[in-house]
Amino acid sequence: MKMIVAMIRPEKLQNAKDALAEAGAPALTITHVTGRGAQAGMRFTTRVGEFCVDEIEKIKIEAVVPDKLVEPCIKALRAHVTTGHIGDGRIFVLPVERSICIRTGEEGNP
Amino acid sequence: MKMIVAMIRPEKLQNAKDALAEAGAPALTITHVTGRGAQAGMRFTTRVGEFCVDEIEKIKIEAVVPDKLVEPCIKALRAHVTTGHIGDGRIFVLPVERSICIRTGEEGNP
Amino acid sequence: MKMIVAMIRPEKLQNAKDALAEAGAPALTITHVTGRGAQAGMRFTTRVGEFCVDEIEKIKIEAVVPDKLVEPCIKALRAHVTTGHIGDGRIFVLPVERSICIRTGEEGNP
Amino acid sequence: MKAVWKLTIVLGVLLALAVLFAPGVAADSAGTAAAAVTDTMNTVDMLWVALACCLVFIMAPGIALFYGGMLRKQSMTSCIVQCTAAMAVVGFVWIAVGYSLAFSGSGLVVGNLSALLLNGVSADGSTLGYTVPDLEFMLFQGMFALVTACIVLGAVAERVRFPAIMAFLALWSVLVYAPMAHMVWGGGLLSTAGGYLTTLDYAGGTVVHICSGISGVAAAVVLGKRSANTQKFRSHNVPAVFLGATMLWVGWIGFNGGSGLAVNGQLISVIAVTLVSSFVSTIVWSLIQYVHVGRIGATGICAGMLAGLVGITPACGYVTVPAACIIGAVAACVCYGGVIFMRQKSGVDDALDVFGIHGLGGVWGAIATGIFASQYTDTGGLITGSTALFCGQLAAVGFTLVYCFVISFIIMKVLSKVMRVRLSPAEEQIGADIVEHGEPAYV
Amino acid sequence: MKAVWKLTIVLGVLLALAVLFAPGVAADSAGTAAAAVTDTMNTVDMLWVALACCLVFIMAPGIALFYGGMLRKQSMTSCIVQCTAAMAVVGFVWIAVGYSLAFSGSGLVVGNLSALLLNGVSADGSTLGYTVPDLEFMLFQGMFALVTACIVLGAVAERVRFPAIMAFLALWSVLVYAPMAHMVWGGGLLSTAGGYLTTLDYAGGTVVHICSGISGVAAAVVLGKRSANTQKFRSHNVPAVFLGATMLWVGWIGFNGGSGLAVNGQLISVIAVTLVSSFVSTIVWSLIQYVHVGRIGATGICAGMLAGLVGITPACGYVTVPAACIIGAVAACVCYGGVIFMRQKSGVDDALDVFGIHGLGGVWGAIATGIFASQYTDTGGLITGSTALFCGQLAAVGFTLVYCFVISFIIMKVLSKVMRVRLSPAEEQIGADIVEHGEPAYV
Amino acid sequence: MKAVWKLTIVLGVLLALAVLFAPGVAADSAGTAAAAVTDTMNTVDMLWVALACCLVFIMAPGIALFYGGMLRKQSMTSCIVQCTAAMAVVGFVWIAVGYSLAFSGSGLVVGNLSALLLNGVSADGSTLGYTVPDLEFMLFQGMFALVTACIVLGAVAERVRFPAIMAFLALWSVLVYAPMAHMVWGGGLLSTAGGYLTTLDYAGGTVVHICSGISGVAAAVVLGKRSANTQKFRSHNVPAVFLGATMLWVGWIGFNGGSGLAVNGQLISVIAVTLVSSFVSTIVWSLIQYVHVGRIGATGICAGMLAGLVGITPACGYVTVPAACIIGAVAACVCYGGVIFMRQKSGVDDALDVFGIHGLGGVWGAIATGIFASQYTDTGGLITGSTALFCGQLAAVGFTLVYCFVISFIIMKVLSKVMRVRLSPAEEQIGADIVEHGEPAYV
Ligand SMILES: Nc1ncnc2c1ncn2[C@@H]1O[C@H](COP(=O)(O)OP(=O)(O)O)[C@@H](O)[C@H]1O
Ligand SMILES: Nc1ncnc2c1ncn2[C@@H]1O[C@H](COP(=O)(O)OP(=O)(O)O)[C@@H](O)[C@H]1O
Ligand SMILES: Nc1ncnc2c1ncn2[C@@H]1O[C@H](COP(=O)(O)OP(=O)(O)O)[C@@H](O)[C@H]1O
Repeated sequence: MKMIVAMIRPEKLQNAKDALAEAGAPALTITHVTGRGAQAGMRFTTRVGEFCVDEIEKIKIEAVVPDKLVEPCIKALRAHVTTGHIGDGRIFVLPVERSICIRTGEEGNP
Repeated sequence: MKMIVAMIRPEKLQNAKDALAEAGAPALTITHVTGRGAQAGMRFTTRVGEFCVDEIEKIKIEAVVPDKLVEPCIKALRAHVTTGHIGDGRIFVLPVERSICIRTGEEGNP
Repeated sequence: MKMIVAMIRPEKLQNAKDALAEAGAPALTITHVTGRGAQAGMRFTTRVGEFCVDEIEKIKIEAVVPDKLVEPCIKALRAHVTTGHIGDGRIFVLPVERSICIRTGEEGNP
Repeated sequence: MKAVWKLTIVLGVLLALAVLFAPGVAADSAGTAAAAVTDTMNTVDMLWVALACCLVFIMAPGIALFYGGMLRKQSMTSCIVQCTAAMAVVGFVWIAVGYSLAFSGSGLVVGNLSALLLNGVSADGSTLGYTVPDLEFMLFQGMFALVTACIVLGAVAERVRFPAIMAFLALWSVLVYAPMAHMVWGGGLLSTAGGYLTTLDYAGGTVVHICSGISGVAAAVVLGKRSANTQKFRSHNVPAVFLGATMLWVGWIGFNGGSGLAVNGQLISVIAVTLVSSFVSTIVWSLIQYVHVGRIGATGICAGMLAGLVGITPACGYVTVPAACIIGAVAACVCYGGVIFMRQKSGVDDALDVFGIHGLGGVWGAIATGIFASQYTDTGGLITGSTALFCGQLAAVGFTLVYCFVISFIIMKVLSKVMRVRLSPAEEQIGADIVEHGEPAYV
Repeated sequence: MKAVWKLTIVLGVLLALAVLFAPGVAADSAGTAAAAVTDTMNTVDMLWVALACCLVFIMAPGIALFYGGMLRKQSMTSCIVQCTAAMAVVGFVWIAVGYSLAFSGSGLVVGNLSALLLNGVSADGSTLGYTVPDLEFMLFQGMFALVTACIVLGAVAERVRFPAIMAFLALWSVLVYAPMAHMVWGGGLLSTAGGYLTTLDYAGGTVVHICSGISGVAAAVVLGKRSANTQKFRSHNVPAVFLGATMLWVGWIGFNGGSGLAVNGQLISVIAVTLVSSFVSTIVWSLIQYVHVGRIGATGICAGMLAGLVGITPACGYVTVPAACIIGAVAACVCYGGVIFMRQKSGVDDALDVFGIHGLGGVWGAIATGIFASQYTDTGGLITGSTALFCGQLAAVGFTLVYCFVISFIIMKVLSKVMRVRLSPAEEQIGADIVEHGEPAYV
Repeated sequence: MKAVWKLTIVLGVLLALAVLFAPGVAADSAGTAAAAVTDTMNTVDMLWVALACCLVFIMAPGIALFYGGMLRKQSMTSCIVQCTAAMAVVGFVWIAVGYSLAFSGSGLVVGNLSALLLNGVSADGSTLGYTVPDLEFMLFQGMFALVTACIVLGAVAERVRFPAIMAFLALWSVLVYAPMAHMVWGGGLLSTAGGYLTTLDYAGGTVVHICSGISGVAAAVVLGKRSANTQKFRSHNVPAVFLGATMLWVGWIGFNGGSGLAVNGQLISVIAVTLVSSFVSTIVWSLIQYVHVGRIGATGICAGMLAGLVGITPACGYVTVPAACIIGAVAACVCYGGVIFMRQKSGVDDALDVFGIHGLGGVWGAIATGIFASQYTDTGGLITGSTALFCGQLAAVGFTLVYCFVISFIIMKVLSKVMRVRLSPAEEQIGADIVEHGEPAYV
């Protein structure tokens, strides 16, 4: 089981949700975050000089999926949330050891 | 050391906090999130047809605990936040490699 | 690759961002969270008795960095966000298996 | 294309309606180029009442913010839409029917239908003997109808369905509010002018506060409670609560002050006692809360302030400043106790303490009028040594409680037979904002 | 140290300015200890207009909250700063030049410059034949200029640069607004007094609503659309939208009511029809929305309420209550259709439906005046059997649409040559709050 | 059960109090059925002052939102509760004692206690020679007391304990505010009527602004600074800041305009110069900020607008429109510099720039009155060639600064001996909302 952690553009959230559902992983958790990428922010100029905006609003999606769905999910996500511009975000994959359904106590199935 | 990640109903937060404290793991971090489970949302009808609410407010609890506390914590959580209805949430367990206290630099103890 | 998860004081956010950038890891994600540490909250008294505030606002920083940067990042963080008082927060290190850039699809480089 | 068709249909219906209206459209005073007011009109009073309308008008959105802020954030849009729609619906019904029922003719319980759609209600003269024209009196009274309707919303919040509460309020404004207004202010059963009782209700202790409080309870009883989880949440937006409360506070100056329909010494006295009562009740509520729970919160202090305003409402025209201090202080005690009782003992889920504050505060206010009334009136209260008023007030309170509860209960009960009146537990959990209005209040 | 120097320089410039002003500084009525108003002044009317100024004044911040709440949260500060600065800039320009152009002299399109910086505008008497002094009339008209400018902001939101829109509004208030005010109310081309057309515009259907709507569209056309992503977001703060809308609602009572500059029966009638129209249009809009999308949202119901207010504005002084019902109902239909058309078909990114609501609502209102005008006027509409007014209204609408569009388009086009008028896509994505104002609206 | 007992006890105390009051309860004018105002009363003026009360009244919650929005979100509830409680406490103290001290009798520094609890303050006539009754004058003056108290809260925000600031304000309103009002407006030391100085203070430059600014500083000095971390945060809710600022803006029209207690040409002039000054100072502040930091933020532009309002306050009755431009422009410079100085150099943690804006703006306004006063007064400023007023103003400013600082300092110092007056660092970090009021402002 893996946790897919994707930081995406806020306006692509609906696309991402649909993409994951199609890929067979409807369950997910969404967090409003801010972040900066490797470019360390965007630069703008103003009358008194340059300034850098280093916190851009993003959406973090966490979806725990069985190992075999990791690749399809990443593919689906990439296909639906890419704009081709800097700031499209990143996907991380973390190992998950256990997954328990609170209501039933059933384990394993993410 | 493991990180217990639990997505629960907002109204059960206090119960969850008490449960974890009793189980010996008072330290935790709380995030307001939204999410959908395996049912891919709840359906309602309106005058012009059916619609689906696929982002329901949840609370995410992250608690890093020593290995031996994982099971008690899960038990305690389940015992205190279950309502028996769909939407009770899930618990994930992720491996944690290190834990450092910022103030003292002390390591190991989560 | 590791994910450094640091819970810090909100007012130290700028310091933390600068510290990580200097340490060579500018990319990060920021979440507003609340939490309590091992002391299980802070106690205050009021006319009718003692009460405990067990949700204190914190900032959670997640930064995925290559293995070799983990130590420098932790050092840099500790050096810049410590006040010496209780509540300075904790740093956790989680393993990350994959890291994908959404725009390019490029993998590996966090 | 489909939307366009629908619009056309609606448009058609409206034009048909237009034809129906046509006779009256140009009737009133066609061709009079100059606006002359008859001699008995007083432009200062007219101006004051017009502005009092504005002040009372902002109380309705004030209620939306005050109530909405105290709910879960999933119910904010719902509260806003309910209030806005209630303003429009009750406002329109008042103009179409309500005013006529309340202030035309001299029935015991209601008037007649001679002023339907403001037929014959003049902008230039008064048939009621005031120094402001009938049309303006109608507007001012209409504002009261709006506000009273909005108060009711608080008792049924977070579980009533939007169409149901709109239907309820439309019927309620005809069957409960208009009769109450007629009985108290239109020369009916509960007015001294009616000749049955000796009563005083300067600015609506019975008509507005007791009526809204008990009507809300009746509706809440029919609907049943919210789920325990929903009840558990705390105010999601304290600044909105506060802003709404201050809109009520300042609006109340027009509410109480405008009720005299004139600018004179009594108006000044009314404003003074209104403010004094709210100051005192704010302080007393704060002290009680401090003694009771150890701290003074924002929603608490706002409730304390409101308690004083509700308490002074029926009495404001007739009492002195020291009496207002007492009325405010007792109102704080009564309402504080009332809120706790309603929440812990009553078994009714009066979501936003409508009965605790408005109902009980109004009852106390009516009684207090019977005790302290002493100026600008011929019928003094107990302190002037006369008991007629005191007894009359008690009778009026009792009648109002029964009448409004019974009729409101019946209306809601009947509605619950013909339509689904409340949200299902699942809908309630997600919140009316999304389920009913499709628009969360915040991003 | 540097800052201190800069301040000193600015101070120096200001003192230089001071010297320039010096002659007028003490000129007006130096030494008159007592404030006497001439006989023709009416203190009741003076008081009403002063309070109407307050009511209209709060519409401007109302617009900021109403608009800001409907944008992304990254544009809230920007909306607030733009509105506040627009109030200051347009207010100052009005005092310095605009009033003189609009209400001095008798040109066809503009007046003259004899009242620059309020030179000779008296606080104690009227040269225009009103019962309120010229200075007060200037203030009331100035409030209209402020509000109209703020409405325009809605069309260009989230992409126009702050310096550009300020320059635009400063020029626009001189080249578009002041001429419009002159032509309609100052005895120019579009007024019955001018002798060319038979027209009626009680409270600014053409001057305020059509003008702001079409000027906004012109500016939006020059600027181009926001990025698709930005357009996709929904209202970030519904309570702010609602609060703003209710500030507009109550402010509109002063807006329409104050336009008569007097307290009389017509004022009461104006308030009544204004409220009736908004009640009806709220209900009709809600019904249409319910039929169309199955739910009634908060921004929708607020828009419906505004549609009725916009629609009744030019007619409010002259129509009966039943006619107001029809005007409100049709206004809801027109504006609902207009908003959908503008968003889906027009190809213009009118960010906050300024043309859909104010432009088209204003057009309908002007036409409706031509149909339903029947009281407090010599020139009735179609229903009184006369067609002169109806034709005059059509002509005035046509002229206003063309004049305001062309001049606004030219102003923005010229500005776009001399400065950068819109945000780059990257800036737009981050949002003007941070990029232009350095101050996010929320933590 | 326990709670019930406590309530009973409180109730008992209140009834005891009631007995104390009893003599006055029915005394005023028992039995007079009709409200007759004496001949010298003017209903137009009465209406205006009543409405001016409403306008000034909304400034107090305006301050709560304006201040609260600029703090951390952990201090919002605290700011709201402090303001509401301050309104109630200071309002009650004013009615009980303050008014009597300020406006009864003719002492140098304070009056006497003859009007305790409004004893003998009539709603129907004036003993002070105004055209509005004494009771109304009392109300209007009471609003000023409320607002001034609320302004003080800004200087000590985020660290003062709630009981401490309430005690401070209760004492301060008796020992500082009432004497100031007496000295300036009640015929005392600082008034021309007193015969010692030639001064003018139309709407409270010294009494309200300098007094609140310097009192705030005195309290802040005793309390000490907030922790560096707390100081670092930025405004958490810009829309609240803006809304509060606009409530102040429109309220100021009643604040300045109502001070004349009459509707006449001067009133119109007052409103005009008030708005002009705020427009100009908004523009000038924006320009300075743009030159200095490269951008114009929302809190900045609101501060600029306030600077102009503060600056014009004492002068508004006596200056021309061009003079108002200068006053506003200079006020922006002075306050901008003042805020920077207070933050960077003064060493005092004046949390919300109370001294920078109100203190220094008030000083400039008082001086400007001494320079530019030229109409509606017998004693002109420098530009009329006379120096008496200018010197008088300087003396009044100096005296006010010293008097208010010293007394406020002593009050806070004494309080700090008898109770804990500030939050501990840990409490400050968590925020007063939770620690003191147990109610976070948002979910
Ligand atoms: N190494 C990382 N660790 C944590 N978060 C990251 C990392 N890299 C990127 N992110 C998140 O992904 C978002 C988008 O990243 P990216 O597309 O690289 O941004 P940019 O185009 O600004 O470089 C960032 O705002 C941040 O929230
Ligand atoms: N596989 C998953 N990955 C991430 N989050 C999940 C996953 N499954 C559930 N969640 C989170 O847990 C919450 C509750 O899940 P669940 O009880 O399964 O909801 P539901 O009853 O709607 O299926 C979801 O809203 C989501 O935030
Ligand atoms: N074991 C843990 N698991 C998750 N979060 C933790 C843990 N320990 C600490 N935290 C987070 O770090 C924050 C600060 O922790 P710490 O400095 O220990 O707080 P305190 O001083 O209150 O004990 C907490 O508020 C919480 O959000």
